[in-house]
Amino acid sequence: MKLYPRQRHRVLQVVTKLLVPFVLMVGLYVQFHGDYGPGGGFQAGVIFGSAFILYGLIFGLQRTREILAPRVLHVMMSLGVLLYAGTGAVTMLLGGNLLDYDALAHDPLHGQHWGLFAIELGVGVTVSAVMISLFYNFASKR
Amino acid sequence: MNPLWALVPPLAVIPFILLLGEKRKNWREVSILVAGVALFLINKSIYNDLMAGGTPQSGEIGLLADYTLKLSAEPMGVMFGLLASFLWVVTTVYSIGYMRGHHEINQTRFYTCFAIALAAVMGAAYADNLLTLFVAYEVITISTFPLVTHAGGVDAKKAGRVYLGILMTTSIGFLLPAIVWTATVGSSLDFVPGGVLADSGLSNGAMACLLGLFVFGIAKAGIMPFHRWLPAAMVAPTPVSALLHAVAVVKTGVFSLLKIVTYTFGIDTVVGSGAAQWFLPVAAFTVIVSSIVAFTKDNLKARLAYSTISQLSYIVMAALLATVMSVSGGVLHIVMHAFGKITLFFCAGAILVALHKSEISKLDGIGRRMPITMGAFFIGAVSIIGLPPAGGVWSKLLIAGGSLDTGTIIWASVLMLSTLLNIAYLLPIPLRAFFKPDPSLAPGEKATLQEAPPACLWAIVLTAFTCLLLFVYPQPLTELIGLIQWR
Amino acid sequence: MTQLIGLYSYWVVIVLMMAGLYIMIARYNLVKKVIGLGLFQTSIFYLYITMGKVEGGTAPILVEGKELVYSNPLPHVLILTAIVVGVATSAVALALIVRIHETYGSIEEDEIKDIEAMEPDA
Amino acid sequence: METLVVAVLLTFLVVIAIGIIVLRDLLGAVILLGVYSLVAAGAFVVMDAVDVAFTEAAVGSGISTILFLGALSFTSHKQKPRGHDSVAALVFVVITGGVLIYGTLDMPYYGSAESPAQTHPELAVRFIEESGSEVGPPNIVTSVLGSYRGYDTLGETLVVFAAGIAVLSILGLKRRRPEDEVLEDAPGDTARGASDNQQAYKE
Amino acid sequence: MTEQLPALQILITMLAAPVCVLVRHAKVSWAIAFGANVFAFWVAWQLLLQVQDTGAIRYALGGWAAPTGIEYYIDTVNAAIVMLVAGISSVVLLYAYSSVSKAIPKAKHYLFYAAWLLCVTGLMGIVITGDAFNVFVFLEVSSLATYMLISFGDDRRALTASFRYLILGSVGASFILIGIGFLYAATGTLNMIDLAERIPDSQSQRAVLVAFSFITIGVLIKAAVFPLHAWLPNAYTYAPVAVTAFLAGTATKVSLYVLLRFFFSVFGEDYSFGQLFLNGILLPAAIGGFLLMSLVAVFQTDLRRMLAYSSVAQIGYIVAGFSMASQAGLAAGIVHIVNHALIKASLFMAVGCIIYRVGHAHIPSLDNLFKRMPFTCVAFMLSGAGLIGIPLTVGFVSKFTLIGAAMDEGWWLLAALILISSLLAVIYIGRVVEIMLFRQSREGGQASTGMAEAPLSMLIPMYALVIVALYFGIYGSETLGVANEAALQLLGGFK
Repeated sequence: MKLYPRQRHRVLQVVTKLLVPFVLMVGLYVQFHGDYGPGGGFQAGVIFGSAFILYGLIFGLQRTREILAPRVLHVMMSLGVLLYAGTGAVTMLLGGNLLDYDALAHDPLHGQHWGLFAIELGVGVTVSAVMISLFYNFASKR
Repeated sequence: MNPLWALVPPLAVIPFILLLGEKRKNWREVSILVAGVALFLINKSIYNDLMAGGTPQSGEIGLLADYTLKLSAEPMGVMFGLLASFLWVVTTVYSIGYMRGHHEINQTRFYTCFAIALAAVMGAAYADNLLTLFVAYEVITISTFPLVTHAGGVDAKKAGRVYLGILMTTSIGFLLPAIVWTATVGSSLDFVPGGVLADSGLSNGAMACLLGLFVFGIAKAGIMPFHRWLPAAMVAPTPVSALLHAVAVVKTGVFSLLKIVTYTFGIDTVVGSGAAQWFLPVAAFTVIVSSIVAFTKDNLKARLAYSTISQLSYIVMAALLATVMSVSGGVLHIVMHAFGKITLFFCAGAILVALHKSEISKLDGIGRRMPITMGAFFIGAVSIIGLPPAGGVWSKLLIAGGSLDTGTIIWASVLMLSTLLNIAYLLPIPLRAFFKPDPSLAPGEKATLQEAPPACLWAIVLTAFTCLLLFVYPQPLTELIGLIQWR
Repeated sequence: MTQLIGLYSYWVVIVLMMAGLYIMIARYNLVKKVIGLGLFQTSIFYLYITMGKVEGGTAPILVEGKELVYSNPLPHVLILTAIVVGVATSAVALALIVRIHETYGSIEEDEIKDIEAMEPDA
Repeated sequence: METLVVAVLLTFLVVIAIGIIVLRDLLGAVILLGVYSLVAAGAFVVMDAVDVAFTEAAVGSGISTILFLGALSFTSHKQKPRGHDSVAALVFVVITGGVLIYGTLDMPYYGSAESPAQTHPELAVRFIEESGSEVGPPNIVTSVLGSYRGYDTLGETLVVFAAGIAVLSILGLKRRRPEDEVLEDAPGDTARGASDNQQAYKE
Repeated sequence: MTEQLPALQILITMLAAPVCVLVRHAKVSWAIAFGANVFAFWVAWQLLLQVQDTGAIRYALGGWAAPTGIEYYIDTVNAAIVMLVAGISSVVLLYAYSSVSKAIPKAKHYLFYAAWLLCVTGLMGIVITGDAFNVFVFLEVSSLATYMLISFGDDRRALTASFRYLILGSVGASFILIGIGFLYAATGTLNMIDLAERIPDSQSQRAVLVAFSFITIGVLIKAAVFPLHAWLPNAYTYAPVAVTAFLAGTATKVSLYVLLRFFFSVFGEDYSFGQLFLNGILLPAAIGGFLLMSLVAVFQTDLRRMLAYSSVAQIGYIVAGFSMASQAGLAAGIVHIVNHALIKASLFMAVGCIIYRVGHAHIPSLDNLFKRMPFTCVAFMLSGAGLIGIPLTVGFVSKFTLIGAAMDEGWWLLAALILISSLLAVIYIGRVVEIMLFRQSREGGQASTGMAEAPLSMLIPMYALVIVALYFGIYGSETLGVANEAALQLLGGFK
């Protein structure tokens, strides 16, 4: 993607700097509030990713990469999947079927809670990492 | 003895052939000879078992859900097995002389394929059911392909195409569906006395179609119009031609046909349904026409090839006539023709090695240079023609006698006519060799003895002698044939 | 008439789906094809959501103490998955397009075919 | 009222779809696709699918538009005037659509509460009535997504992961030379960039 | 432990994929991928034994009993197919180690193996699931991984091949999605067993019919059944050869399995073949496939493309078996799924060996190759014989059963056409073999430079498959037995 960081706009930069933390906050909110309202790991991942994409669009790929190296993204996207599938493995080790969260705690409801928390986190991590990685890949190609 | 043992010597010798290779060819050939003798002894022991009233058979392998691979010995198979194993030894002896005398290349590959083909022939001989027979039949086709294309030139490639093309097309296009059809309508594919199709409920027309699929599907039997592969295969080295035309390939074809008529259809079914009436004329046509074509060929091997086609159709006719006598004659003719024809091919090869001649018109007067060879040629020719004192007379008589059982003399007269043609195209060759003057010699000059290598000679003498022996002492064979259960 | 009203939305959605499919088949431009794919898939999502809707229902988020009619949550779940699949496919397709443009210098299918026809067998 | 809103939104969608077909400017088509997603998301809200609407808005009009724009920035913006009056394609599409419409003729009507999908005791009904006590979260979609059909979501995560590494392998992972890094911040010099890419490809 | 086997089947390869991305090391990720695959193969084997012992297994994912949750449903049919997928994948992975190291830049190896694992996971996921929507999800997992694997090809045409496959594959997947949607609207459920129960009573039979046709067309595209095979030849030709060997052995086979599952288990034989007269569509597709595509294969000059067309033709045989809807026909189709997978994978592996040494697979330039690469050529010939259907090869087992089944049905013409297309196989395989054996008369052929075989690490896995194929060619009853059992189960519906 062609970026024109040298022609950056001071107003945009300031606004972005102000905006990004809020977007990240929203992402976290969606991630952990998905139980109650709309949203969940996937949407949170997208929002989280879009914060970095926004930053990248305004400040250039180079600076974004310094903040979040591609290497880290690869680790993140793998860890997300591992977290999700690993949760399934743990439930199996604890005597349940694959992804049977009841096995995670004595009280099935608690088990379900923990299970959902873990897998939503896994989804969120993978999705945000992949989204940012997609952006990097498309943007770094010229 | 378990007939499975018959597969062991030819297969077991392959690693030896490959390991010993070109560098230690003497040892390689010794190992082949040892295997050949062992194979013959195994067949002999199976023969003894059978004569003692046993039914030697192997275990089975489940190739297809209801159909298995299984070997068992019955008289026809034992006869074929004995024949093939005996001639393997002889051919090996001969080819040792020939291949070296002719400086052939890739002898290791040659002997390997030869051994595989032999194993497959044993499989065909002792096949307990159609499926096993088909498997062996196809393996023979493929393992002899490199033998045909041995020379590797453009001609060899072309011949290989024709060879594989016709044999594969017919076997996949006709034989395979015939077998599947048999499996569908008959209760099994097993060879049982009296046949499995006897009460299959097939109409006469369908029976004729099925028989036709078999007759044309087994192109190895050389019936026209699927005979072209045989002359094409002439480009192969002579031991191969001998093997192809006397033992392995063609005999597997007619042998299969005889077995199918006897044990799948049952001779009564063939006669009763009238199915054979459609194909007897084709066989008769082949007998006559190929004899005439043979007459026109100047190349010795080509003439012998067309002669083979004609002789094979005798056996096809014998099978289609489907009387006890004719089928017995057909079985016997497998042996008689084998010894006669292999003698002739050996002689042709010997002439090629010794004098580098392959055209009949150039053979004038060579009888004085190669008296033993040409003498043997004469005996072989006599046997093929079916005259005393060679074995060929017995089988021809039986077939002719069987044909009279059908109430018409057409088929017998076809045989007679072809005998006349046989005389016309075979006998002039030895006569020429002995009585015409040698054009390469100045008048009055004495011909020097220029025989083929001794290994070749031994083989020739042995087979020619057997032709004579079989005239005076055919009893072991007739006894064996007497054991066949017809119904 | 009831049928017309009851099925109207299905039919429109089907027309939309076919518009997407048509773009995928008839357009030679590779990007346009992917756009068509997006249109096609989004319309399929719409079809599913239409199936889940219950007249007078509310979003399937439980409200304590009230007896509400909820729309069917299952199609929503399925479509959440399908949306993700859709964007993943588009991303891979676009990445391929970028590389195709880079190596062929074109993103028109017929031009690429012409170029390929000139190349020898691999 | 809801039905009316949906009908209006659907009409919008049709207009936009026609626009996408007709428009030869790819940039415009991409933007229209984004708008299409957004309108669809609006309709999803009306049809009670808030989660889907949320996602569609974020993904359909957000992420995928960015991806399209990214891809377009390397390629031409114009679709060449070809591949238009494809009668065969039209016939195929019309038949397919006709078959689909035929299939809808005996489908449960829009909004019907009695349809099999709404009344299946083990699925829709159970999710609505039991998920609160069986799984917990008030958002039923979360319960179904995470727990009842958690395995599907695992597959979905795998798809995302697969797309991530696929794009990585197709576009990225080149050995970059130092001057590339410098170029990164320079205003796009397409000619040079293209030749660089050629070289990179050869590597 | 044994009751958790179905989950392990998927989980191990699934976990291995991200681990590969984490370690980022070519050799280590290869080892991980290989280990995971072998483990999956072992699990599949255990599952097959267990299924044959105790009957179908149902495994509730998340502990939610179907139809509320998603379940695995494993009977002989899919246990056998999973075993095939895992087995072929393991062997080809072993082979891929050398083959790929030459064809793909080293930095990308870990991505390659991760994609491979994802693809295997997706394929196995499709096969063992008992949930219709889940089929779609895992179909996409495997598809995305496949697009990626194809794009690894070193020819630039790999990119367009991958893209074309992506477009067609997405259309297919979307059709499946539409079909599942209609099924859901008509029945309210997604579980296959539940669907099978509810479809006959559904008020929306038209919707069911449309669902049926859309799922069928979608899967036919994925299975590359003629005339929906357009994506396959290029994809197989330009993908890295190891990938092609893997895909040819597994991907289309899995789609064919899905076809079986929907035709016979979900919709039921009575519906698919009784009411709808499905063989009216399947049979022409099958015949057109095996006749026309064999004919096209005869005229190809690239070995990979020739084999690709031959694949479409062989798929035609399989579909022909299905279209009989009899036990014998189904068994013939199923056994040919396995047999063709073995043959084609080993053939493509042989081609890979040739490309490894010669650098191309242009048929006319392979003259006298036998001198240089005898072992590869022998493997090629043995597998080629299987393609033709020569006795003692697996191809014979399937062809015999198929023709027998056709005759049982009284479909004489079909039997005849199958035979004709086998003869075409003789021509296209024979042509290659002849060129390998003989030196061309023209100038500029291969100089006869001693032996130059492919590395052992490629030969051994190739021969492993060849030997397995030979074994099942001789002991065909073993595969046929399983296939017969599977056919009976399919015809019996869900028990």
